[in-house]
Amino acid sequence: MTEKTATLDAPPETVILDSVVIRLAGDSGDGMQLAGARFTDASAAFGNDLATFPNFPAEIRAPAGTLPGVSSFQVQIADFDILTAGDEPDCLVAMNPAGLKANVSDLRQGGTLIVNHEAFDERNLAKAGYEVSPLEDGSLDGFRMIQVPMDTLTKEAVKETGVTGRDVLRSKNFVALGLLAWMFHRPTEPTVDWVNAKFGKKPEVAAANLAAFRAGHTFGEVTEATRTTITVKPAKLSPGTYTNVTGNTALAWGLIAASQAAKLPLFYGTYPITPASDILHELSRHKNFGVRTFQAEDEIAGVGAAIGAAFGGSLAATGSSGPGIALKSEAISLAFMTELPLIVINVQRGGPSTGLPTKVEQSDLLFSLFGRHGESPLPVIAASAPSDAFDVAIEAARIALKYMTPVILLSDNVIANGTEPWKLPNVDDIPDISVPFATAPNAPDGSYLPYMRNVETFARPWAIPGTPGLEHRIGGLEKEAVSGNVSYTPANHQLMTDSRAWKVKNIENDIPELQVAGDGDAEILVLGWGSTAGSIRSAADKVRRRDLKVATAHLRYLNPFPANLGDVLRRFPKVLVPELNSGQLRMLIRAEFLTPAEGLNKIAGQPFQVSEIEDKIMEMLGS
Amino acid sequence: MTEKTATLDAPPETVILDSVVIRLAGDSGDGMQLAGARFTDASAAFGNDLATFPNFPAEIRAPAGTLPGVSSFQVQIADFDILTAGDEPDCLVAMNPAGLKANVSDLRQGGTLIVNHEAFDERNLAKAGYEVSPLEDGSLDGFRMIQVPMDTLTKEAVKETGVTGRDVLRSKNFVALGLLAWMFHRPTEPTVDWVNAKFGKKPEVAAANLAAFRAGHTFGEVTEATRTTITVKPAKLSPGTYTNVTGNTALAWGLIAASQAAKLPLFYGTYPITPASDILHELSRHKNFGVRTFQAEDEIAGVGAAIGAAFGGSLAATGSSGPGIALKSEAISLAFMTELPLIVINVQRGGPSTGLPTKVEQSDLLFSLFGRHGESPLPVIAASAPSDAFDVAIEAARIALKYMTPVILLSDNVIANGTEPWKLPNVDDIPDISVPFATAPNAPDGSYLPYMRNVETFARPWAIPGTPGLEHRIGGLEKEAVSGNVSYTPANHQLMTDSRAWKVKNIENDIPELQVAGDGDAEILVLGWGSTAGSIRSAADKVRRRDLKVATAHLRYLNPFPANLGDVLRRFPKVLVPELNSGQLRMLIRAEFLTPAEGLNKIAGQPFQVSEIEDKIMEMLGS
Amino acid sequence: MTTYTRSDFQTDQEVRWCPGCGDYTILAAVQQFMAGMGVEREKIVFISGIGCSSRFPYYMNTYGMHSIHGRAPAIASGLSASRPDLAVWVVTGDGDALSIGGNHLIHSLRRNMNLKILLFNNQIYGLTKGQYSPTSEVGKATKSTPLGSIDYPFNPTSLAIGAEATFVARTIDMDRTHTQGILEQAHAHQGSAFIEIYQNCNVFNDKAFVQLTGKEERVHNRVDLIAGEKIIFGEGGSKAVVMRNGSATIVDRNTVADSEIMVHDPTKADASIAFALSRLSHGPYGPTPLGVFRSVKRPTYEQTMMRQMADAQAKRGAGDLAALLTSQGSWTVD
Amino acid sequence: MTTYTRSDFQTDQEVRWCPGCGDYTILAAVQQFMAGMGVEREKIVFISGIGCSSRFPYYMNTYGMHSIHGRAPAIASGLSASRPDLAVWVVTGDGDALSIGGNHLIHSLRRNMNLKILLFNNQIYGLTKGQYSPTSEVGKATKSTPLGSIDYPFNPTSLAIGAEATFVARTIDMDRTHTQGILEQAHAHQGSAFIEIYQNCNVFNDKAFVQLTGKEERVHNRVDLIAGEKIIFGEGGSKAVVMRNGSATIVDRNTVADSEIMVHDPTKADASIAFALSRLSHGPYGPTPLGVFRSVKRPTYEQTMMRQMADAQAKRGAGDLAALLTSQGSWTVD
Ligand SMILES: Cc1ncc(C[n+]2csc(CCOP(=O)(O)OP(=O)(O)O)c2C)c(N)n1
Ligand SMILES: Cc1ncc(C[n+]2csc(CCOP(=O)(O)OP(=O)(O)O)c2C)c(N)n1
Ligand code: SF4
Ligand code: SF4
Ligand SMILES: [Mg+2]
Ligand SMILES: [Mg+2]
Repeated sequence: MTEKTATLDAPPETVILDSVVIRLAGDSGDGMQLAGARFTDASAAFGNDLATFPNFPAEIRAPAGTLPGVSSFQVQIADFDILTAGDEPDCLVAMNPAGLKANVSDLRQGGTLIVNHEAFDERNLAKAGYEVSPLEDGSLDGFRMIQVPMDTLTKEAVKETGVTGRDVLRSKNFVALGLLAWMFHRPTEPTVDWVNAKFGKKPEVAAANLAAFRAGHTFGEVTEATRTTITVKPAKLSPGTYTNVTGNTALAWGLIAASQAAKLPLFYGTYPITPASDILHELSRHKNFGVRTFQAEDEIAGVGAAIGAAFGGSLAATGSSGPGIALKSEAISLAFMTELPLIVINVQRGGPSTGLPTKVEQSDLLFSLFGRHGESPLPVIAASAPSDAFDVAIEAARIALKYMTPVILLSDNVIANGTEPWKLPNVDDIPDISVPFATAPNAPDGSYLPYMRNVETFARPWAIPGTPGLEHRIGGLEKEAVSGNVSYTPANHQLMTDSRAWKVKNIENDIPELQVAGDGDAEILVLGWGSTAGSIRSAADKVRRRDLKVATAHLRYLNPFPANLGDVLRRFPKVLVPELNSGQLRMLIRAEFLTPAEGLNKIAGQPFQVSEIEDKIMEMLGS
Repeated sequence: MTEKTATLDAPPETVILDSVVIRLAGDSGDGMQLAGARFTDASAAFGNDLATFPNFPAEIRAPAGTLPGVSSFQVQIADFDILTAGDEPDCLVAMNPAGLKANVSDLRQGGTLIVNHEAFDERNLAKAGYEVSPLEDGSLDGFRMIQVPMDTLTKEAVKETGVTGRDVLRSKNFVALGLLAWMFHRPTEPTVDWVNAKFGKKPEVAAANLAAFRAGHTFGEVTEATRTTITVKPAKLSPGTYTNVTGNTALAWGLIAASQAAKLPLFYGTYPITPASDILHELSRHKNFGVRTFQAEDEIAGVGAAIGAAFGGSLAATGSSGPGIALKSEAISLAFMTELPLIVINVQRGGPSTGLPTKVEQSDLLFSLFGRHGESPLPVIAASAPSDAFDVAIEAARIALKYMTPVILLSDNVIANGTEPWKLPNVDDIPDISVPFATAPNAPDGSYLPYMRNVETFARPWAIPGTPGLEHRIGGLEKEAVSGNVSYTPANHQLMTDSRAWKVKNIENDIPELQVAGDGDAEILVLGWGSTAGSIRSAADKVRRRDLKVATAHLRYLNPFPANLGDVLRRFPKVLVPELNSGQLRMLIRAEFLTPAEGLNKIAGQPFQVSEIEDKIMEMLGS
Repeated sequence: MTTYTRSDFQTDQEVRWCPGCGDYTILAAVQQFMAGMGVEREKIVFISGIGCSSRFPYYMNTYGMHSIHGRAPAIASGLSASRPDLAVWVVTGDGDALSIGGNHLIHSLRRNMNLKILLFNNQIYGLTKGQYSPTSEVGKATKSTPLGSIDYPFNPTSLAIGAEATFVARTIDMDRTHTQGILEQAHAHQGSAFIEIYQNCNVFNDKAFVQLTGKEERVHNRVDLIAGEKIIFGEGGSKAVVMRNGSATIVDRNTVADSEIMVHDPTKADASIAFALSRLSHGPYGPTPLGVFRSVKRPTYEQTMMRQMADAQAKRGAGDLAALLTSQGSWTVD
Repeated sequence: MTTYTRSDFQTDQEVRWCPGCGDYTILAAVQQFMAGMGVEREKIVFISGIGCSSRFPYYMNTYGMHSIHGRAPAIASGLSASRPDLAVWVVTGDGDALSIGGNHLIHSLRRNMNLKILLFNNQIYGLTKGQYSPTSEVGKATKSTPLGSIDYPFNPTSLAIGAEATFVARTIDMDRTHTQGILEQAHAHQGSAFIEIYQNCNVFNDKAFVQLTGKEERVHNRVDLIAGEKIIFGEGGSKAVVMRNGSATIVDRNTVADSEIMVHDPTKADASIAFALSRLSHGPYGPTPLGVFRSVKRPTYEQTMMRQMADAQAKRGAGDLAALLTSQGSWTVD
């Protein structure tokens, strides 16, 4: 790449940083997600560690140019192990006034602001609610502004490619991408290769996008304002093969891997809902793995079909988000009572009701634990990052199968759509999680007792239709222990309630202990779960860089808790629980361990800023 | 009544007791519930205090004569203020072998056992699982047994009434009732009057029942074994007019009363389910009160219709039991988000799944609090006895209307079907709970702002369709404060989440403080909620009768808690929380107040025996 | 009665549909129609579920609720049953009404709730970005069916007729005049009116209705059902519909006697005829009827409920709470 | 293939229906039929919802699930889609299938899931002790409608046909032979078979079907639909069904030419004919058809799904997990 700059008079100046946060913002139609993903891939190929945070407009199509229509994509690239997409961007690309307005307040003072000034006409300014152009009123003086005539550059560039009319400006995002590639020393090949592969069947589109990309790059080379470039060295990632993956994709792949590890066909019964639909989309592409996807008429039918498939011997899963999980509640209770293995995926979004469908929240934890009538404790586990969703899916399957129980798997909107480089596991290392079906009678008299529990796990046997001699009936009425016949006897109900509870509680003996990171002798433990892992770790790192002590621990298992959680909590005088809810985990540990934990709670549809957690730790440390 | 005995040689001996527990048990077809209810009414008319506990066979029709088909009815009558139907019966009536087998183990040693020995034939013995007749094997020696040829007595009695064939033995329960009336000195008029009123249109049935009743009575008079009779004097009930009412009826009446007190028509949207259906049945009979009942296609439509009616300005309610409440979860969340007044009634039964539909459990408390996705705190209140359901219904309506929020009202199977004498309120004393609809714009610019909150209650205004100038739209997406427009702004979501939570929490300032009964300086506080009130109070009374100290408190408000709950808890070194679940209230108070409360938990489909609680208190007192 | 113009029904909310979406034309038609409907604005309520189409209430300056997915007919039923003085309209999509909300839809139809139900059928889930719906054709490749859908679709008009609907019609976004005509008849109808509106989703399912909107195509395929008129269509009226052995059958007009051609009568009591017409096409493929299939009288749920309440009051007088409390017997302790 | 007798399909569970309930006869008919069905017992699965009728699986010595209210078709769909080798039967009631479960029912029908659906229609909620159901007649006084029901009922066969069912039939508890004949045809049918079984609930809705079972009444009212035969009924075959202007019409046989009398053909592609027959009665009142209304071929959901899976494997080979993980691009750090 550097050879190109040789044609210019003065060599460009290059600043080397350990990390940079870049955000692209524009209209939903401006292709910000695509440009962001390409920049990310190029950075991954370059060897940086990175994390991304896409921020979609809400479900509804907003009119072009308006604030609700703004789509943005943030990526942090670093030469060290980073965990979040960063708090404040160092560089913001604004494709139009609305994109600027919605994002500029986040840009750090002195940060770089790249604007497509040609989009700042009266109409667009008005749509964004600007009375005077911010490019002219001095309000952006605190930033290093670079104005780029993106429309003109795009039109010029694509002239010869055969793309015409409305389609011309669709390549505008590639101008921005080209400019960023120049400014941040990104390799161009990954982008070129990707465009050629993706638009192979529409060569004129490929040509237009590449021309625009080059135009942006060239603009950077020749423009005084962008003579100073920035680079971030590759990170020292551990050796291995990496890919860049969203949480939804990793989760889908995890289910497929689990199906192989369990030697069972995968059945996914579901109904589309943001932000869980992509799991369905991904799974539906892999029929050659023996995956069956069933887009049902609603969420109840989705989980119902999964229960049917579980009864039939599939590895069955169902997925949704809050409103859909609510609808599944009654049927999950049936799966609990019939003790069938089932994975219930909840990709959490902002609630209540329809709420904020494209925003993040962790407010379904207590709902996962208590969102069913009657005494119906279920294992609950949560992914903490996009790639972790792969492992968690396999773990959910392992528990569901081994203990014959539904398992609730929590993800959220940040994990679902965020990406990170993922060091791929060796698929041969994925452990066998298969369980044997019952194939022979288990009673001395030659009959089959569907509720004769395994003495160790308390799991009941799984005899699937088609197995001669094991014909039996299950259902939602209380079951007699051992025989599985309907029973309303008081003592039996107590026994079965206790057995079901014990079965789940006992899983604590089959999961890893909770690990504490950081200073074991710190005054304060920061305990988290789910997608806040990165922010919490980053905040703790920053605190430690100030020579203060802090410990962190992150729960994958929310029910049952790891057996040592109580001990861990008792080791620290103070416990802080940051959550994107009103304090749900905090409530659980207060109730279970009487730990006077404090909370840091945010319910704004956005993830934590690292600094928010850092500040709270500092406050609690009295520093 | 006594004049009849004058015809016999020796005057009967009469024992006077302060309380007696009687249980009738037989086949579902034997009319035990009816006989029990008649005995109860006669006792009420006589002036006893009393409490009843009907125990139905499970939803499914069981074959005649089998254990699952047994239906029983227990009543305690007393000359003092009693709170439960009693632990062990003093007298058991068994109409058949199955009725005996299912109940005899509860009969206190030395208790009276009345059996219809004619039902103890081989077939019935076999159906009940007896190999030899218990009437002959000595196993019942510990009881005072009275064998009554009920079949013969019935057949003889009804001979002349015109009732024939299968219908003859239908009057058998009246033989039992007549005998009990004799044995316990019950007035006969209430029964005679009731039969005449009820079967007015079928005079031959009335005649048969009365003949059977008289035959039973006469059998008592002339039989040596029943020469000794028992009486329980009238209780000193406070002056007033009383009726005997089940919780479901009281609840239905409470809704009607609330509708009058709120000056709003009542709308009840529901779907039948045990044990909540009777609320629908009762309400559907009162169209002249302006009550609209809507039997919807399912529970979701039931609550949906109620939400529509609330939007339209009705006092709207929906009711169900566990499985149905689970289905309503998503829609309740909509009512929460749109801040519409709605009463959600959950008549709890044994869970999970279909569970034990006719049995009792308190296992939906955490489900009431957390059974919705997102942050959606709702007021939750619980009835503690059948008659209390009337007051609680009015209170639920008051809160729903004043705070513009759904309210969850918990009842359970014991309250729903149990009865107690209820001193009727003066209907003119029921306070006005009406709230004004919005009728005029509330913004300076003459527009209507549907989310402009009342500064004191944080309730939003209620403008109903038909009001000119206040046209507005509400919905399930997050709302902008004040304007109610859709908003995805982070700060607004935080503000609205906090406002909704504050609104509910603030209700603690509008409800009575928690009252402590018993010894304020006791070492132990027994804290309860719901239908366990009677057992807890009775247990505490018994403990106190041993000159030991104990305090009790009963929560009507489960969310928010009464403002003084924390103080109350801190006043007692030990706190015991008896619940018919695995410790749900206990968990809440541990979490909120870090109170190391202990639990007494039973999940057997049956209420607490008073002695179970008493024993636990004694254990905790170290006595 | 206030006189209105279309703009009286517009709100200050920016309309958030993709440029070119068929929803815009429907909105315009509804607003235009309502201006002349003769009902006070405050008496009108729009209830919708979730979907692009279900944003509709935000753009109507009436009372409204953007509720939850599939439940609009249930919510509207409660509103209308308790407030029969209102004009309650439901706006829903093919996913909202026929997938998750199918049950509420068919029940509100059989009950003859006084609801006007506008089903925007774009044969796709628009809001969730392009999965197939219960009206998508077999083989359709979508995000969730990369190898093509394998679900046989509903014919919404057949389903409605099978569910005892008293008014069933179909119209199309592009023809505002036709749409308004149908709305008018729906409004005049006492009871539920089910209107399937073909609506183009130009982003996820563009040109789905081209056979009815394309200049060329529509000549051959649009079959107008007009009460009292012979069912004739095609270039120069060259095609006709006749009823043969219980099947509505398309024939060359010149092969049949004029008297054989079916004269459309949506008021026939027997639903079989309307059903037969609904089978002329299965989706907007080939000759497809637009217009009112069925329009018959049956007491509405609201009317019967009001009558029962009036009867009860007449017989038993207005409710007396004190009397109610002692109605199961009582006794007095002094 | 094992040979079975009826008792091979009985379980050790005591049958818990009221004495005299129609469910007993249906159980006997199903057990009898299954003994000769030619499918191994372990390959048969009964899925039910909740209701008296839904206790059914407990009494069938096959695999079974007594699930939750209304969801049996959904659960059965998942089972059948994932295990097309099984014979999956659904047992449901008029409340279970048509009230809470209406949506799952119509969707399983349109998808042509390979399910045999037995709807025990007793026109009442039996298990919850007597509320009206979606098939109860208008005016019916029940526990929840003391002044009479105000909901117009569904006609289950019309609804099923409107929902694109490929096999629709009606039979009655009292006629075991007829029931077995219908079960046989349902079993032979590829895809969903919807069978409405009139079932007497002698406790809460006794004699609801007397017009079809009473010695006198049935002569006049039972209309047998027999494929290939003229539809003739009544005393001495005095009545006939003809198709007139799209309506199935009952006439005195001697007023029409023999050739005019409808010859029953359930295999006609156009659903209109079956629909018209379904309109002959609206509930068991007056002349009411029993038999198979419709039986047409359409690929089942399961077949198409299997084909897609086979195609995918053929094209892309069996799934390779390692390849999947790098399918979106990858890079290596050494
Ligand atoms: C309970 C629930 N499930 C799923 C969703 C996600 N969802 C929203 S709209 C929709 C389908 C929209 O399709 P359609 O009704 O055809 O409306 P359109 O967008 O095409 O107008 C889905 C699946 C939801 N919001 N709520
Ligand atoms: C979610 C839920 N809602 C309601 C019920 C109560 N319930 C059980 S069966 C039933 C209706 C039964 O009627 P039907 O399906 O006709 O069966 P039948 O008893 O008449 O055979 C109802 C309302 C339930 N078990 N679950
Ligand atoms: S996605 Fe389709 S239906 Fe939705 S607004 Fe856009 S064009 Fe209209
Ligand atoms: S209630 Fe009716 S349907 Fe249920 S078992 Fe009894 S007779 Fe049969
Ligand atoms: Mg659609
Ligand atoms: Mg029924």
